[in-house]
Amino acid sequence: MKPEELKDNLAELLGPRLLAVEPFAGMAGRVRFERTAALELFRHVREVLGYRHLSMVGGIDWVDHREVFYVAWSDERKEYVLLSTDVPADDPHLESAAPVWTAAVWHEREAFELVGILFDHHPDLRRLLTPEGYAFHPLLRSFKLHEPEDLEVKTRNV
Amino acid sequence: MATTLYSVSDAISSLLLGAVGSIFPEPVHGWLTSTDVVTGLAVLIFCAILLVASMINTIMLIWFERKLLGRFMDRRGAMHVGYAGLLQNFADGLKLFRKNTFMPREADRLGYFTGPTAYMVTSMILFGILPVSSGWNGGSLPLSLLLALAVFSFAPLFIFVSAWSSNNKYSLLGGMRSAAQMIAYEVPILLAVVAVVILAGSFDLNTIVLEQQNYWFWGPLVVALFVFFVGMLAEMERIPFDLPEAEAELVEGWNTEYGGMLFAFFMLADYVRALIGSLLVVLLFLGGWTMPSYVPTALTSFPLAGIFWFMLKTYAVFAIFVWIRASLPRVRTDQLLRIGWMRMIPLALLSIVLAGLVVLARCLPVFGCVPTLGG
Amino acid sequence: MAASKPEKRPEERPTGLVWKPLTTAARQFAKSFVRPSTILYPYERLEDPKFREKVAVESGRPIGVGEIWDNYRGVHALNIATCISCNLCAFSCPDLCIDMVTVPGGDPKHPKKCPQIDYGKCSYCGFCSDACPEGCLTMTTHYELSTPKRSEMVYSPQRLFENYQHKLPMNPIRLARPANEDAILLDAPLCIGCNACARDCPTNCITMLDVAKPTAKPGEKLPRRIWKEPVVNDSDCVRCGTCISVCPKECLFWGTHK
Amino acid sequence: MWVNMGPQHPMTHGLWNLKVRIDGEIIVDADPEMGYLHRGIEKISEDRHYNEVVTLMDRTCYVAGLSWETLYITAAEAALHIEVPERARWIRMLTDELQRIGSHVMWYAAFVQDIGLMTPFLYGMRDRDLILDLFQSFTGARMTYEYNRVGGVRNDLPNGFTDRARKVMDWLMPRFDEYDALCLGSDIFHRRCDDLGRLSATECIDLGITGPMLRSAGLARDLRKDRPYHRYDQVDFDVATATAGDVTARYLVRMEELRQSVRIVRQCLDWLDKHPGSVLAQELPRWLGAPYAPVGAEGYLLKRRYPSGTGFSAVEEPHGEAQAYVVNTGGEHPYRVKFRSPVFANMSGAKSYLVGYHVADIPPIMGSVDICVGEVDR
Repeated sequence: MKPEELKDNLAELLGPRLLAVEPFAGMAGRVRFERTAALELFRHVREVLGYRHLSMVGGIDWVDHREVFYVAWSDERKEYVLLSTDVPADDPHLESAAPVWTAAVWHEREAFELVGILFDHHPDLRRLLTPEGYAFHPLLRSFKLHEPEDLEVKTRNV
Repeated sequence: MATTLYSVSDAISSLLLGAVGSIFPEPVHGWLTSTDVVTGLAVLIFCAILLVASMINTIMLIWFERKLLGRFMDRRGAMHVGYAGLLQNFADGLKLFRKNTFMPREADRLGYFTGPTAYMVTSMILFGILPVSSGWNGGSLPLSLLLALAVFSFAPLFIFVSAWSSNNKYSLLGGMRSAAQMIAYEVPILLAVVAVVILAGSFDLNTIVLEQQNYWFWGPLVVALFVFFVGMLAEMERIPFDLPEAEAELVEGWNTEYGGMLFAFFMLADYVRALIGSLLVVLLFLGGWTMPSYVPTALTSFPLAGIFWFMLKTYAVFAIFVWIRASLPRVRTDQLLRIGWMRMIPLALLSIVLAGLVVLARCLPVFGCVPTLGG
Repeated sequence: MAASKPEKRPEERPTGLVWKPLTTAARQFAKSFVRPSTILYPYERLEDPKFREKVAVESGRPIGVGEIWDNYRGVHALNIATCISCNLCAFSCPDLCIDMVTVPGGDPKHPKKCPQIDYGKCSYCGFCSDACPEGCLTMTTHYELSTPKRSEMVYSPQRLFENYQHKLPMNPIRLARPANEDAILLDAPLCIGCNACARDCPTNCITMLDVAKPTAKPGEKLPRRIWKEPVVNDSDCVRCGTCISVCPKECLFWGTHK
Repeated sequence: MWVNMGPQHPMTHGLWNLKVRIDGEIIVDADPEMGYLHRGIEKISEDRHYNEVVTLMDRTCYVAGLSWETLYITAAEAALHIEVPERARWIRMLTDELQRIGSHVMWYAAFVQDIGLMTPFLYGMRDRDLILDLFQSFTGARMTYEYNRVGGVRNDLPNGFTDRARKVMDWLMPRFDEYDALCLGSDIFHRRCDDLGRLSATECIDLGITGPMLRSAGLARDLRKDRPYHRYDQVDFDVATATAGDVTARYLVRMEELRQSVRIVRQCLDWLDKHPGSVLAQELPRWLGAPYAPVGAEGYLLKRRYPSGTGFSAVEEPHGEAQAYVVNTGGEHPYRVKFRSPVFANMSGAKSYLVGYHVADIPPIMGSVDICVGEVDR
């Protein structure tokens, strides 16, 4: 499926909530949408477009906002599609995809604990990899692995 | 019947006491050389010889299994301690001996320590019953086979006691499986033994072996041998029937919580039972220490030839156990029990019928003998 | 799901027999008496090509055919004499296990520094020996490093030099380096001619050349600076970037000559 | 009764905890607990050069290091807009397939041990050693290869490698028959593994299960065919499938894949013999070729900016379908690296293929999933 086709298809459904459909190497396209359209879009992508296999859910911390992306695969079209949306950093809520794709449960748990995205209506939003009660979301940029001075010293140590 | 092993220890005892007594004045000398004291010491020496011999045999059996298993797996087995790792198991035993004996905090003290000890003891008792060669046995009883099997089947009780008292879920599961499995396979084993008893006409192991002078029982009783063999695999808890200690799902089964010398008890007792299982197979089906008449006399008449051939057969039978262990996966509990109740028991009953037919056939005029039951 | 009814398998299944595994294991049993695949490690070593051939012939396994061991990435060897203290190994180390420590032989103002490797952290990735422009830090095939003390895992330059002197077999694999390498370029208007780059350059490939001092127009104030500029000799430059990191004005940078 | 199987348990093959609720010997609930091996590889990657992340990839999945290296490196190359020489692509395909053989043989070894077979375990380890020997001869290490670089691979194959690899392949093929004789030839194996852990293709897709587990349910989905990467469109091979979706079917699929991998490896070796050439791209940014320039904070010493981009790659790893997502914002370090581990998804469905079976079935079922905790936890 070409990005344009995808755009036409989704524009009917989402209207202005579809922000853009960009070409993406090795995929049908990268769909950027408003987070309010999440569940509607997921349902459409899975049931109408046939992307039944959810492969990956990830979050990126862009400091001022956070991006959540979903990768899904269609067996009929034999291609991936990338769905991505932005959530503000101070209100990182997004509708969970778990009711649509069962596979999303663990992926979203991971995105929650590492990037701090709060998935609404998720059946089991617990921490997965880090210990229970761990206070940090390690993949946020504010979580530093080591002090920047370390690098400074190393560079000047000639 | 005065056994040879006992007369040997009696001789050692009287020699020893005579030598020690001669340095003492009369009343002490007389007491030392009296029959009671000599007999008492003879019994102790007898036990010591039996213990040492059976322990050495057991440990050599472990070495034997390790080496054989190694070759099956395209490796060498233990290599470092002693020549070709002969002393490796002694070193392992020493290491376990030096370890601290501990107990889980919530475990039941009585059961936790009694279980392995009793398991070990009941296994070792059997060495006093089984004959090794003509006259070389501890107690020669008219019902020694029955006694041996009775003592042999104590094990599930003690396993269950130690499993339950160590207060661990894996141990408990393993113990329950073990008890179920051993009880299930007790029945076909006994039924298979009945076939042997019918053919030999006696419960005395010596007599059973002597009956096999002409033909070994595995020929007419091949079905019984199969049942007995499979039953022994289960009793000995060896692959493919080693569910109680199936390490993949139950860690170590009923001995998960044991360490140090208590674990060594379990380990040793397991191999004692393996040795006894092999001994029983040889005694009941493979003619014990007797050899067929076509074997040259030179090979069967040297000193201790009986023991030599007997042990050779035992190790050969054990090698088959090892072979099976090396090539088969383990079955599941329910499948194991189903095999036990639904396949082995009918086969054992069949073997009884076959044994009866053989006894009847023996009285045909061609063989010129009369049917006997209980010689 | 467990609840679904088991269907009939298309694959055929052996009936009640365990004969095949038994014979397979027995065949292996017989074979293993010729040559089991275990190597009695401290006594027999696969590094020895003759032994490898022997094992291969006896067991029939294609083990160690060819120079397998010669490419192993083991402990490093350092030739202190040719080390130019360029620091590239330390920069390229992903595990930060290389420290540059002073070794005797430099002048007091610019002490000679050579890598000291902490094998407790090292992951033997070989980035450092790839990075070494002089080829003085290499990886040998020696791999037996166990020691009872953690502190002994830190190898000083002298100890690495011993590896070099013992002529442990070297790992011959080299990175296929890209042909075009960027050069150090100068953002000339920012330079103040302070000589820091030329002073610290490990290969002395930077020379400070005079630049003409412009004549000040009336009213204009000339910048306060030394009227010299660094010129990099690209054929001698090892691209260690020392000059970039010492430049107080950040006027040196990577680029390509146009 | 809840039983904790793990984190130290012979069934787990790594560090994780399977909490199962059992009723007698029947499983009524299951809840895998992860994270015991979480090393934050995605976070550490953000502080490393693109090439240095490769050292982490070997440790991500310790049985299929090279597959993960190629996975990451293809995504990184897409993010950095770098073209790879043809020969490097073929070498990557070769290493991927060798790694698949190594990983599947390792799986076989671990799996048969779960059902109580000790002998084939050692056969598997023995044969895997030959693959490791091959890896060592051109990467220089036995498990942590650090072989891929952005723009190609570190070095070319050494002289005589192709002949050596062919010899190993010739030796391995009869070994696979031996494996089958020890498992499929035994009735007990079928008693243990038939109709165990059944999953239909629909369930697999819903749960996100990929790889041999999905193919064993009858769906011939293989990224090597469906979405050819490297040069898989130029080699002949068949996608292994089975229909039953149970443990035996997974076994059959993996065994068939082993044979197909040998087939691909032979084709790769033939191609590599005929086409010598460069294995590392020549047009590389300064900080991607070795040696590495000293760096400060993000891009601080770089006066020259490189085009930013986002790279995505998906490969058919031995365990299933792995994906990498690399965000490049123009600095020397990737801004964000995200991996999709196939085992992560395969394990998330543990409840659906465990409930209803016996406790004794847990090791074969979880064994047939082929768990590598390193890549689940990352």
